[in-house]
Amino acid sequence: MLEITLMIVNGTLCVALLLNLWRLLRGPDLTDRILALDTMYINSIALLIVYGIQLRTTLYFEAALLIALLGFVSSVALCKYLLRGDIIE
Amino acid sequence: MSTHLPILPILLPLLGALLLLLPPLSGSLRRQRAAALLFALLTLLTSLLLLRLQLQGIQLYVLGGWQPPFGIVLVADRLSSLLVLLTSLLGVTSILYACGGADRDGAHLHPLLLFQIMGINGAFLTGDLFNLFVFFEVLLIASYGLLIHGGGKQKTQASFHYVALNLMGSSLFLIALGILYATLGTLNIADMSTKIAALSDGEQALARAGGLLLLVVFGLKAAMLPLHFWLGPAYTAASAPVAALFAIMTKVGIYSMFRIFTVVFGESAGELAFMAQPWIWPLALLTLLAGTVGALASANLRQLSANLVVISVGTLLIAIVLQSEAATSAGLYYLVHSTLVCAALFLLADLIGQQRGKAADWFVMSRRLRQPTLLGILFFVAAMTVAGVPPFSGFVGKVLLLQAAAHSTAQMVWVWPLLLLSSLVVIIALARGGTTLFCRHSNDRSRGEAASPWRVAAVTLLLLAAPLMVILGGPLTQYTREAAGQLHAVPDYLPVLLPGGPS
Amino acid sequence: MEALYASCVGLLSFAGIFLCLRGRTFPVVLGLTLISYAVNLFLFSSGRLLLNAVPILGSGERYADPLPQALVLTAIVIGFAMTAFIVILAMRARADLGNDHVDGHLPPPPTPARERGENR
Amino acid sequence: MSLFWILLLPLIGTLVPLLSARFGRSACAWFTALLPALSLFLVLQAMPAVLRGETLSQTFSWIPALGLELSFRLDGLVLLFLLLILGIGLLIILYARYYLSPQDSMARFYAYLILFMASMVGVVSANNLLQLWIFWELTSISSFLLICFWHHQSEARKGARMALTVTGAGGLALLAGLLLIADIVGSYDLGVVLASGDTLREAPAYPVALILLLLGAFTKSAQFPFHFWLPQAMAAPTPVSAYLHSATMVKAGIFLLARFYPVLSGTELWFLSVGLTGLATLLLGAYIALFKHDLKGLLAYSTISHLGLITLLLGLDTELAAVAALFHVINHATFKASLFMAAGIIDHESGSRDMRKLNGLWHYMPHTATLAMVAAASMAGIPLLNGFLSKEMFFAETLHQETLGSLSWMIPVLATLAGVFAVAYSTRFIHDVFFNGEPIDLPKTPHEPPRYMKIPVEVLVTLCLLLGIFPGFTVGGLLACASAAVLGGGVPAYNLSIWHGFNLPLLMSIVAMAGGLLVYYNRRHLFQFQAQFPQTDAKQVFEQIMQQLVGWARSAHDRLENGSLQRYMFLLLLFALVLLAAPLMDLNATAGQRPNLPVNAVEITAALLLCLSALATMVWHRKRMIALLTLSVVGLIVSITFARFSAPDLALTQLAVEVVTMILLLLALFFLPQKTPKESPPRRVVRDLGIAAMLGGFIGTINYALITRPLHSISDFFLANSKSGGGGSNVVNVILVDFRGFDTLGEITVLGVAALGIYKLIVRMRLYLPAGDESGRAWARDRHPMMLAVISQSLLPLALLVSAYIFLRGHNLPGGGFIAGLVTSVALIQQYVAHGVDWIKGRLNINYQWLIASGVLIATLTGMGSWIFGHPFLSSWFDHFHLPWIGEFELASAMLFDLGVYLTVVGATLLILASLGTLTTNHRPTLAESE
Amino acid sequence: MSRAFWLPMPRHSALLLIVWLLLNNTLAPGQIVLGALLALLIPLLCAPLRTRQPRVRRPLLALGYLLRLMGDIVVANVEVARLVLGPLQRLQPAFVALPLEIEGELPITLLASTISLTPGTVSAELSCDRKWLYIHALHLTDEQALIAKIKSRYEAPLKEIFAC
Amino acid sequence: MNVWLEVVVSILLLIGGFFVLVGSIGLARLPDFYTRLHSPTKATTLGMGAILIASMILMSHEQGVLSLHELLITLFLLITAPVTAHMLAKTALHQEAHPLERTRSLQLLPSAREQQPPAGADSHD
Ligand code: NA
Ligand code: NA
Repeated sequence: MLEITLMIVNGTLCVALLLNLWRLLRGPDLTDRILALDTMYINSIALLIVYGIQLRTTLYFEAALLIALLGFVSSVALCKYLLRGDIIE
Repeated sequence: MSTHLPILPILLPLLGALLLLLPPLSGSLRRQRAAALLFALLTLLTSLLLLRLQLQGIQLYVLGGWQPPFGIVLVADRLSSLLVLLTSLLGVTSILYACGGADRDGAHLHPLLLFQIMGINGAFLTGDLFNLFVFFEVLLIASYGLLIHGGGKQKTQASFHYVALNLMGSSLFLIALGILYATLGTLNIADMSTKIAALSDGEQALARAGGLLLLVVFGLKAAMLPLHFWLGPAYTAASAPVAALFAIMTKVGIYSMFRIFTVVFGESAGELAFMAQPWIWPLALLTLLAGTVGALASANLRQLSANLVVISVGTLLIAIVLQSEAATSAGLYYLVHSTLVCAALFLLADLIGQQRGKAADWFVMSRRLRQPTLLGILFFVAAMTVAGVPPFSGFVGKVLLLQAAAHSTAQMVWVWPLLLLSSLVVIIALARGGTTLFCRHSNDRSRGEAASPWRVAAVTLLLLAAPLMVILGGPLTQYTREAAGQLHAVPDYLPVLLPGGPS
Repeated sequence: MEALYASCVGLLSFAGIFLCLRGRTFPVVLGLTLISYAVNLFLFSSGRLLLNAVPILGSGERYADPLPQALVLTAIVIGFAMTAFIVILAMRARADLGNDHVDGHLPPPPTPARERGENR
Repeated sequence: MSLFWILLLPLIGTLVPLLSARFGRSACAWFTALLPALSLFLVLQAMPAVLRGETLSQTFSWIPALGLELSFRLDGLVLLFLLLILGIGLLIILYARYYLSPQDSMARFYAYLILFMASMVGVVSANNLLQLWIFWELTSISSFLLICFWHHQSEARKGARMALTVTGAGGLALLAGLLLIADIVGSYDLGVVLASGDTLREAPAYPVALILLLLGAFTKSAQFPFHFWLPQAMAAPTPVSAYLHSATMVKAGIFLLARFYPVLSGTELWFLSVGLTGLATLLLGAYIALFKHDLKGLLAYSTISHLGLITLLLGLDTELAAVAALFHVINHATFKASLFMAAGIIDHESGSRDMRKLNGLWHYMPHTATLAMVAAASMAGIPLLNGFLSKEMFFAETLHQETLGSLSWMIPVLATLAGVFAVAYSTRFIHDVFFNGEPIDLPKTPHEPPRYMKIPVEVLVTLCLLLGIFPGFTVGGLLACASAAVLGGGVPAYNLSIWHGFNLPLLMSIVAMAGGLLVYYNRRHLFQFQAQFPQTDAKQVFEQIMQQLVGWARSAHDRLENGSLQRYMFLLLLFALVLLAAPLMDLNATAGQRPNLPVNAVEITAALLLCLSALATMVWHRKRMIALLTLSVVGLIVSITFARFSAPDLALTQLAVEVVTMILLLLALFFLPQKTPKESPPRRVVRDLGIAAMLGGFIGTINYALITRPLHSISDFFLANSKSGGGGSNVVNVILVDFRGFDTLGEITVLGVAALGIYKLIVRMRLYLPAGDESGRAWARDRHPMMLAVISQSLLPLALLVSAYIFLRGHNLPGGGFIAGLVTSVALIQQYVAHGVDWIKGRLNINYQWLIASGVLIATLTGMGSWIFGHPFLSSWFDHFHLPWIGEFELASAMLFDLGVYLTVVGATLLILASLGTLTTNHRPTLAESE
Repeated sequence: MSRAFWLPMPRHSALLLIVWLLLNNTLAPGQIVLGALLALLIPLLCAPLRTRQPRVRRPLLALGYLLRLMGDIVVANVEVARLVLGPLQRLQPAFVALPLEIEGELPITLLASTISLTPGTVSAELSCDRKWLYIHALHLTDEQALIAKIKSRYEAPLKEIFAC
Repeated sequence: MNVWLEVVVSILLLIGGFFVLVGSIGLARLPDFYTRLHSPTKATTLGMGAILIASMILMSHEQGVLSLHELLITLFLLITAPVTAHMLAKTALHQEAHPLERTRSLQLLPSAREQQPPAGADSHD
């Protein structure tokens, strides 16, 4: 059962990622695209966790954790760039 | 300490550079100079000791105690120790020259020079292909930092081209590494040479692709046509001590070609034996030609020197394609000679340029030099040496190469005319340039400053090699012959290089 | 899977190389970054592709080739350093040369022959 | 006494004038003369043995690999030339003492002169082909220096360059010729070569070797068509002309011909090339000499003509002709050197060398005039003077050859014609200068020179007379043994006497004399005739050709290297493409035997994301922000790919690097122009797409071919030894810090140096700060949004904890110093983003440069620590410890190494950031200001 | 040295220790020691970058607040899912200006975060004087009801927790 | 494996997958930026939460020790998601992203962009 569930979840995640990409490519505003990228980061965390469940391993946990941390930093930096140009002033 | 001798030419400059970046040395230029010189001299000393040590036999330094082919090894044989010595010597002179004032033009000159020496020595000593990549990157990143030293539009622009092309080169290097590892399953150069003949047909084609990509990479480093474009602007723009040290950088590419295309893809490589040489052959001649045309076209001494570097590269490539032990030996002698004299020329260009005021080292009318006799003698010796005019070292290398090329008429009919013609053009270009630099005076009565003794010492040190290499030509050619012998007879040395046997 | 992987590597190289041939610094930097992705994937795969074989002892029955992974890690770090340098160099070029063209000077604007004729 | 001293003394003597200049000019001259005189003494000492027919030689090994030995040879031919070189050299030293003006640096002049003398001694005495060539080149160089002695004169520089170019080219040809000869003979030893005449002449390469050698000889001896440099060399001080351009250097070519006469002559090619060149030169020189108004110009062309005469003699290829050639070498040296010196005296004392101004000098300097007239008479071939004797022999020999078949009569006729011109220009030299009315507009009133300046001329003119009147007594022996050396043994019977009875040669001489006087008498018509031809200045032509050559080189160079990175990059890629194409065509089966992995939806999705984003980056590279975002997607997918294929460490690293890179790019974008114009023409785009597609295709193909084949690698070793030898179960990390720790040391060095370089780049950067974003909108004024600041603050400890976690577990599980360092850096960067550089700088006063240096230092010292235990660099150490209550834990040197990595990464990243932060000024509109 | 120097953020330290143990999934004594060490060390390193924030006065209430928030998040998700998947024509987005009573950076941030995490609202902007929070609502029917709900459900407890 | 455990994990995973998908659907489907901002910010928190709890449960079972470290990711997401949303909204305001026409109280936008109190709201306090 779990295997089927995992397949389904993987499927939804894939669709979600493709939708994110669609938004990222489509825009129309840069904020839309950043939002799409941010969502993509979060969805890939899900992807990694599900992969970990699939393989019954915690080896991908750090990667997921790091995406959470880094995705935030990168989204914020992008916003700051659009707001102020210089992100570390 | 002698057991660790092979690694010292890498570690000493590294330690020196690091200490220079830390207090108490980082605070004062005077202390930086003293420390940089000290470490450079120590490196030179250890290089000398290493050279002496390996006369007893190839020295293998097994890093971390992990036996080859699994761990990284440093291999100090005739060839690598000679080049390490050359680098260290060049390092000393560069730093000596930099102490004459160039180190005031920007931050971190001395540490960067030391890092560069470390990278070059590492590239010469390592016996591992990926480690070679790493040291390539060390010497490249140091060279990027050095190239921009002093600032200015010209440097920035030259740097961008240089960096961009080299980044592409590094990418190709990694692809080549990927291919070779994926086919041979090892990174140790000696181990690779044992594997290459046993490949299946398909793998052989792939390994050939990997090897040829390496040719692109090394060709880029060596400034082989059509990959030489970065050289002129970079060497012309670089600050003098930097350009002097850069004189050895192209030689790293040449050295790597010697190592890879006569060891890995050498005689024992079966189908792939000497597979790169047919490609190098026309390019060597074209490189020589391009350098020669460039030399004639040069409008200042730095450009001329840069083109002389290209010519030396073309000549060395010819030594590679001739494939014989005699040619390799000739090439090695020529390599040492050309490196030293080109370095000296870059330094001289700076010295001359500073005394000529606005005209700098451009071949135009200018005010009188402050020290025409001193610089004139230095220039004259350098010019004769680089043009291959006896009695200085240039002619020995050239004649050796001509002799080596005489073994096959097909090679001779190309090599001889081109090499001789190129010599003639160099003589013409140097005569034109030299007479203009030293003899065409404007009415400007102002005088520049006298050259600092540091700088004169550096140039003199380099140029001393010109007569010395001829006087000691006997033992020196004997040495290069032995080095070539080691290079061409790798199977004989495998028990030393892979004590545990191939993987 | 292997075909898909190799196609991706090829496509990344394609896009990267195309961008490296552009005339402004930023696309070149983008291109070099794309190429370094391609190269890292390429080098990584020289140990072949294995699922569920993390080279951590005790984590499974079989292990992927750890050596290419270590090499790629080194390559990533070095690539990062190099990219950082060229990015700042691009800024410096902009500062020193006044534009972002890779050649340091703007190419002459295209002047159709017809226009020149009119000017005369 | 070693024969070497003959060569060594003048070589050392080069330094004498430089050292003795401070003792005054006369002393300098005397000191300078000392060593050459000593050398001459040695020669004279060895002379009896040589005259007895011995060949003395002495050899030292030098560079065996090259075939170069230091080998000295003294036979008849060498003796003859040594006497000329050293003897006339000494006279020139004396002469130059008075010739040079006080402004001229005497030390420099003498140094060059002695250097030249030594080189000439080296050339003639060499017993090794390479040694000969070495000194040959040295003569070119020292003559360049001498011609260029008055280097402030453009004439001198140009003349010197021209001489150097021509003789340099000849020297290289000679080298090739000598190498070929040595290759044929198998030895560089002259003795061996001279004994292998038949081998040489029969070798297929003989014509090439001969021509190359002749090129060397002809350029040096100013033979047609290489004669043009010699008149230009007259820009040199007259002692130089007298020494180099009459007596010695130009004779080096003749020497070469004579030296190799035994092995190269005796073929039709020899006669045709040497003889006809000599004949042409003889005629041309003699004819032009007549029209030169410059005294030295006349002498220069006369020299060319006489050199042609000697060459012709050698080319005639008869034994007697060779003897005559050697005799004329001596004679020409004596009369021409004295004539040059006389011309120098005239120039020196009257200020002009123009024969149109110089008239009637007999009244002003009768002594000099007498000497010059005797020498000129010798040049013309007047009986009782040495010139007559050799010319007579020459005429005789022209009659004795039949190589040209039915045209053979032409040679004596043309020789006589040349004789006519020789008499004419000699007459002009005498009449036009010393008589012919009064001087016109001379800068100075002419008078006799200082006493000692005339001595050399007197000596030489006396010699002319002695040789002319008592030839057998004076030079008979020398000539005989020199001829023996040239002819290789047997010397033909000849008679060195003034009177041979009435014969055809005497008739030719009489014709020449009468004809010469006639021509001179009617010179006005001849001058008028000659005036119709445009005057070509060889120097100008040469310079023009050079300029053209340089211009051509420049345009070729510029066309190739146009300074366009796009082109360089294209060529680089094209080169890679071409090189890859060949092996790929050999690759018959792309796919290998390894079973492929199945594909599932996730992988297809990832591939789709990757490809679409990469393409979007490519297509939208001019929309910079979008390209950056799509690039981030690519990076994200790449790291997920690493994770999927069992490389969590790589995934972590890629992720962290990805974000830092993105931030860096954002920082750069702020300063880069906001609009990227569309400027690639469609054709360029198509071309680039083409090469990119092909190369991408190649790379993909290779990748596919590789990963579908099985692999046997060294990695089993790492898996087997990671735990037991490296103390960690994360094999990738153990490789990084232990098995291949040296790579990592290099890697962090790269990172550190990159940061230093970037710091260097930034320190001097002056950038324009855009006032608004791409659409021209002014920047927002909220510098540090409050929410962001607050959350970032609370995230920092968490992030640091995570980084500590990643650091500490790296040896056994995914993680390690590098990733931990990047996480720390990102956490700190986040603080920069939230609070700004100034705020951080005020609170976190860390010297990042020190951090980098200490990081790398820690790693290095960890590696060196193993030395203490006698292990090689970077040998790892680890152990498990057990503490009560806490339990078992592991300590490893790898941790310390990794700490170095960690510090370097943090230091490097933050150094870059912090220096970038200094770029912006604080004077941008902010919220606080507007309130 | 004062306690404030050695232990600048005691609560943070405690939290960090917990997080450390969470990260390592363990209660092994060695890890506790190590965690404690890090929990002491990291705040020390971070101290210079810290700005003073109001203390949590009523931790229990905070815990309750957190649980309520969790519940609200679940509800918010369902709500949003319904809106997202439903017909979009009926969607009525709105901007709302929320007058703030609480003060202090941390409380305001927490309130804004709460608003963003809960049903159909996102905190978009804060006025300079920190008196107004601009909120975007995905589907708004009654503005005053929303304001009142936020004030009573979140702002008031926060005010109490931080006693400001 | 325990069937109940499997069921629980499966349900949690399905819930997670559903909400993640909804978040992305919203991102793709909703009409303007401000509305799009809502869906991922919220949906992903619950979606991720569910998936992480599923992982926690499963891993605890697999390894025989309580595996709680997934909580950390949730914690990170909960802390950061509102800030990201806030920054994005701020940026959109600054960039004058076009809101849906029918959005209420559009007159607030200028003052929000300038971070000023709403016009005519001085009477507040
Ligand atoms: Na006259
Ligand atoms: Na990257």
